[in-house]
Amino acid sequence: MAERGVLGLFTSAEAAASAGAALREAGVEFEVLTGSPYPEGAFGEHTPPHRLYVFPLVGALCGFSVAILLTAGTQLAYPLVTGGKPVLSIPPMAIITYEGTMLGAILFTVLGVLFESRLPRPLLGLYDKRITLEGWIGILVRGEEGLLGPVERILREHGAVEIKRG
Amino acid sequence: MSEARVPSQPATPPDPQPARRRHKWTMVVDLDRCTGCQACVVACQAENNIPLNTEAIYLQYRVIEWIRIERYWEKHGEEVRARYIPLLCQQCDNAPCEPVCPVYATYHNVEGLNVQVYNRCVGTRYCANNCPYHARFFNFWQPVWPSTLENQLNPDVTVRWRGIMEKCTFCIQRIRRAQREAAQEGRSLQDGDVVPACVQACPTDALSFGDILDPNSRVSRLAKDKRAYTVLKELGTGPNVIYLAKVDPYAPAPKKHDHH
Amino acid sequence: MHPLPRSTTTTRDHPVEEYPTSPREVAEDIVGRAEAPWPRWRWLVLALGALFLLGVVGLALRVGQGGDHTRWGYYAALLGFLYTVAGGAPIVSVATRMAKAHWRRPLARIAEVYAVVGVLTLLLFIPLMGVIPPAEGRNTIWIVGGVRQGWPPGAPVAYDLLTLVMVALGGLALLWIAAIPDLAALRDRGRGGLTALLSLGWRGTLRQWQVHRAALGVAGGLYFIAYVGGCIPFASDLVLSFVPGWKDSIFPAYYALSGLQAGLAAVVVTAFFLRTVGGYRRYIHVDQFWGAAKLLLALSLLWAYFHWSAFLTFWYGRTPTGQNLQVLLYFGPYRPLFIASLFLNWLIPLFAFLIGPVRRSVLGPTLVSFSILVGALLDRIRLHVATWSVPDPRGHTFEAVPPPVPLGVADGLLLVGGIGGALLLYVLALRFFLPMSAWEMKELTYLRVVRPFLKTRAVVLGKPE
Amino acid sequence: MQERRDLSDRQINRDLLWPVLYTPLWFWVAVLALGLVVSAGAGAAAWWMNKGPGVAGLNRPIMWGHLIVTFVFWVGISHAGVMLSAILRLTQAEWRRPMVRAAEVLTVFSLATAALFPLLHSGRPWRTLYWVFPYDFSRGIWPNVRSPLVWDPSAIFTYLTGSALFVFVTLLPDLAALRDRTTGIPHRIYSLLALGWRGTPRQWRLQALAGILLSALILPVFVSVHSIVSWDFGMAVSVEGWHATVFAPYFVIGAVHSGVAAVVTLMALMRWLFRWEDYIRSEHFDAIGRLLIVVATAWFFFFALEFLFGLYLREPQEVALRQAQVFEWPYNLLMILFLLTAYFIPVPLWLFRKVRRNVALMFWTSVLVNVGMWLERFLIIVPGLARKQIFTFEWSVYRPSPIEILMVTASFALVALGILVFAKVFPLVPVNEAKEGQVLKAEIRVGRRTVPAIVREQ
Repeated sequence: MAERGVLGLFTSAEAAASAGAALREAGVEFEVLTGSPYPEGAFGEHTPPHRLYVFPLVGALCGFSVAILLTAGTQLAYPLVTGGKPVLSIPPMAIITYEGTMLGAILFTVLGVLFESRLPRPLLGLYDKRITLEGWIGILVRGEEGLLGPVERILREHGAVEIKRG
Repeated sequence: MSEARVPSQPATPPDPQPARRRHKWTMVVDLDRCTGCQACVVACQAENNIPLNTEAIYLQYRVIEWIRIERYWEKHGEEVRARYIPLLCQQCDNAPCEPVCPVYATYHNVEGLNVQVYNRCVGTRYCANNCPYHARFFNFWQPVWPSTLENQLNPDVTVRWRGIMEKCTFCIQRIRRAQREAAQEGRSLQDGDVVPACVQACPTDALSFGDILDPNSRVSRLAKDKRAYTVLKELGTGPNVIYLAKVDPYAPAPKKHDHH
Repeated sequence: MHPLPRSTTTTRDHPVEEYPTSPREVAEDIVGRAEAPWPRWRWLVLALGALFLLGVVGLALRVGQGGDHTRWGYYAALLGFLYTVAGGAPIVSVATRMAKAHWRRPLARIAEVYAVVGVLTLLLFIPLMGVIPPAEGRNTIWIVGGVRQGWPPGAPVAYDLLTLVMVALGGLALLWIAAIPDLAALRDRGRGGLTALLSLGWRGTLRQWQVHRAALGVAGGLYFIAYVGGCIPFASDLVLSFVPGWKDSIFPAYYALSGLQAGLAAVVVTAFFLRTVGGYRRYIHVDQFWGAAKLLLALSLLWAYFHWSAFLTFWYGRTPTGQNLQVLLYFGPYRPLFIASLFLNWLIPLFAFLIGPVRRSVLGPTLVSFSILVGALLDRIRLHVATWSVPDPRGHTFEAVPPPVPLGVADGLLLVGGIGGALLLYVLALRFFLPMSAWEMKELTYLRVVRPFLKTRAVVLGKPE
Repeated sequence: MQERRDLSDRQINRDLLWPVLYTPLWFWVAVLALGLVVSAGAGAAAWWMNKGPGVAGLNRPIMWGHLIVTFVFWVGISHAGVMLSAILRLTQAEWRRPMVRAAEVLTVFSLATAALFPLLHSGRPWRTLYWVFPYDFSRGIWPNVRSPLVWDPSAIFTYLTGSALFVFVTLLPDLAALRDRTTGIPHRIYSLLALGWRGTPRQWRLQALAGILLSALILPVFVSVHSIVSWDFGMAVSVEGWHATVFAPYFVIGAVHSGVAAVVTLMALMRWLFRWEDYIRSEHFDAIGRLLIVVATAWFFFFALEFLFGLYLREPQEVALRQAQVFEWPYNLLMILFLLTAYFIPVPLWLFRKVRRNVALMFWTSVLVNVGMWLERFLIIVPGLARKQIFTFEWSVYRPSPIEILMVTASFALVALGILVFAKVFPLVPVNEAKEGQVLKAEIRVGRRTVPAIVREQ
């Protein structure tokens, strides 16, 4: 097991929430594992800020420049006159550039989502299937042996049905 | 933006490549002389290796006639008159068929010709849809000739393959030959050096061909005729085939859609 | 159109202003202050009245100068501006009410009251009836109008008048139906006269509420159809058919859409003033501006999209008529107007609203809305003046681009006075109908609850079927 | 929303994952049948390539026929998909939950199918590579960006990539659920696909963000895609009835109309085949029915614009085209069928709450809509070409050949097969959405009545 930590499993959200609050008072950093999204801060946890909004902007810029180069370049590389239209026709370039921009934005957004949610993650680490299967809620604390003891006690006090050590 | 330079009188479109232009090939069709005899159609068929238009092909509406005689009826009071108009690729300056081709299989060359590149063509048939003159023809089937006719194929002209588009080229092979010969004799092209098959075959001399840039060529003179008009002018395609209206008490003034 | 969860914007801790929580607060706040909706509103009325008089002077001048339709372009532009903006605004309340969006509630009445301007547009059209050239030989949607002489009778102006009448009446009906419960509340506070009459002895029985809800839905739907459908003859007869050979099937849709955009913008600006000067801070929150901003962003994108569709088609087609059209509308004398409205109606809203904090603020959407309104006015001037300046609208092709028509004194006075008059009507109506839909706010007080959820607080929104 | 039931996570897993875990007999039967139809279509395509385009019913001037109609049709269907899910995600409509993924998957497969047709339809399909991709360095001749037929591939590629990635990202939590549920080799595969998802608040929050952000990014793409398809026709100045400025929005709204209807069809089938009555409830059909009324009417407005202004100049070719569409056999019959099926039968029915809440009726009306929308595309494309210009001598008629009909039929089978296989491998109803719906479900007491409500974050 890669990480040293303790995972407390709760059957009810209320219990997990109170446990989270208790840990917070104790000043212990913890992570919540759930099988479905809960409103932010439902367990008194705090989630670090993310930089997702940067990704689509960067992606859009990349896509835009690539598309401009491609459309302008291919028209000028072999200047064939068609239909009396200018060799460098702006409106068609605008259309393809638009698509390129959006493609870049989408690709980078997906990358950003994976990166910001720290995926892919080679090892699952401390985890329990019943989180997705039964809707149990896991509260995970990483740290040294000395810390984990009291944490485990807090978790049990607030009704953890099972404790996993790693 | 390039469109900002749109002239307010675009009936005569801007010449996209004036610097490199040496010729601007033009045909003049005098409808007053045309009898609808179809000699031009046959001559074109023979010259340009056009597949045989059998009865079956006709029934499939898949005839290939680079030049064809459009027949329509004009009704004037009681009497109804047959009218003919030979239609071929108008070699438009603003050809609608050119920009829609995704693979540059058709484009405008410096001599004002709308040329078709057979081995680029993938057969999207978009150009045919966008040709207002129905002047583009698609090889729905692999062209075949009876063995007796194989020797009559014109060696100067490509034999097309199924799945590609073709159309009148103003007999570009004859233009090139004339240019070669002129070059060999060390002179410049004169008016009348280039004679496309249809022009050559026309018994009533209704068709004439030449370089409109040469001010005293025959087509230049005819183009100044007051009967001169171009078909579907309102589309602004800028055709290089100029028609001279029929002289006829009933003939409508040369204006758009005189087909009624 | 519900606000997105907070986590989707970068403003993490935005001060939450609370809506009033009890129906009686609402009654006190809104119905209580009916007589003076906001401090010093009489002065506002007087100022607007003065502007309106200027407009009357302008009209007199315009009539005095005479001349054919080419002189009336700016007047037509004013008419088009008022018709689309004031006609589009009530749609805001219709659409959002149909979507059961809670954030609409404080804005609904603000939007609906704009319907009263319909009366002004109706009056403004009457002088034009003598100016608009007959349908003969022009392209019109009155299919036979161009072919057979003088048929259908009175085409086109009679039908445009009819359209305007329908829109005006439909709007007033919508406004009235929506306001009945509030009018009843005013009546109960002792306001007699027309208020008492229009409240139809409303008592608020369950049955009455059911009927009211259905009637509101029907009136909204009919008004929507009247406005959007009305844009077809309006745009065709007052813009398109003045340019021979201009065949532009998207134009009526564009006309209606840009009207919607400007209408929503007008609602936002009004809401801003009611919030700051009018003292409705507890009712008009960031929620409203946020929701409106998202709609405005979508509408601005559509605005550009419709423009582009038309532009590209003509650019690619390259017919002489199409190219002359583009010179007339985009690249010719009216180019500055086009560029301006391109920025004001598209680029500024787009890039401002791409930024989360701007979307989710009070000032941001207000400023953008203001730019949209200005842009809409310039756009209408460009369209109407340019098209009306074509001397002879008959024929099938558009050969020559006419010279631009300068803005005369009369035209300036007309624009100022017309808009001033519209605002005057609006302000007076606001006092009569209440600036806020009290009954909808009361409804909100029990459909929107803030509850603790585990360790956080959450809004619970009720969605009755 | 009265019929909402309380469901435990275990229950939800069991209900929504069973098609993945167990395979009913009918599945194999269906796959076999669809596979046969698809291979028949493939055979037809091969025949076309071998014998030449002559095997189609096309002629001069009707150079585009059934295959292009079907291309436009499937691109249209593909729009529902993501548009529906995007709009509903952006507006946080609670009733989106069961239908978003089905819609997105429908998008992916119909778009992929549509993309085949222009290539198969060309004269020399085996040479179309230098049309679609700018790769021809040797000759230095590139695709002609001035051609709408080059705008198409760029748009379709963007849209296909975008929506496929969209499906994958929103699939992650469900892949995790499958990973935990399965064993053996499937477990290995799902573990790989789930990328080690654990369900931390951060991951969930980014899920929500991804849903909204990607929707916001894909919506403009979706609008552009069908606009560009419409410009394949709108740019053709020579074809009366194609060269209309309204085409882009008209096609887009029509696409939404047909697409949303297709989603209804799909949802009804899912409800019946997978017995998901608890998840795809009549209230959902009610809501989407209301949406359909609005969309259909907006579409009809644009149709009216297109037709009305098609006759605006009253030029002979305009009149001839509209006469052909309305009065001449067989277009007159098709026109009547089209109007009835696309608007005048379904929309009045949807006005009734009872109809909207009746799954069977919604199913059949939505099928009708798509019959009508296919006819709409046909009536735009074919008569337009048959009456192209005023050269009456050249006007012709179009009869689809068996080959074309076979390929069109196969396209339907292909899309159905794709979705069926997807449903076998991944849950077609988002499991985590269903669970979240349970979490956020709330009620408000007003007097003696409880109003269904939902929790929103402050």
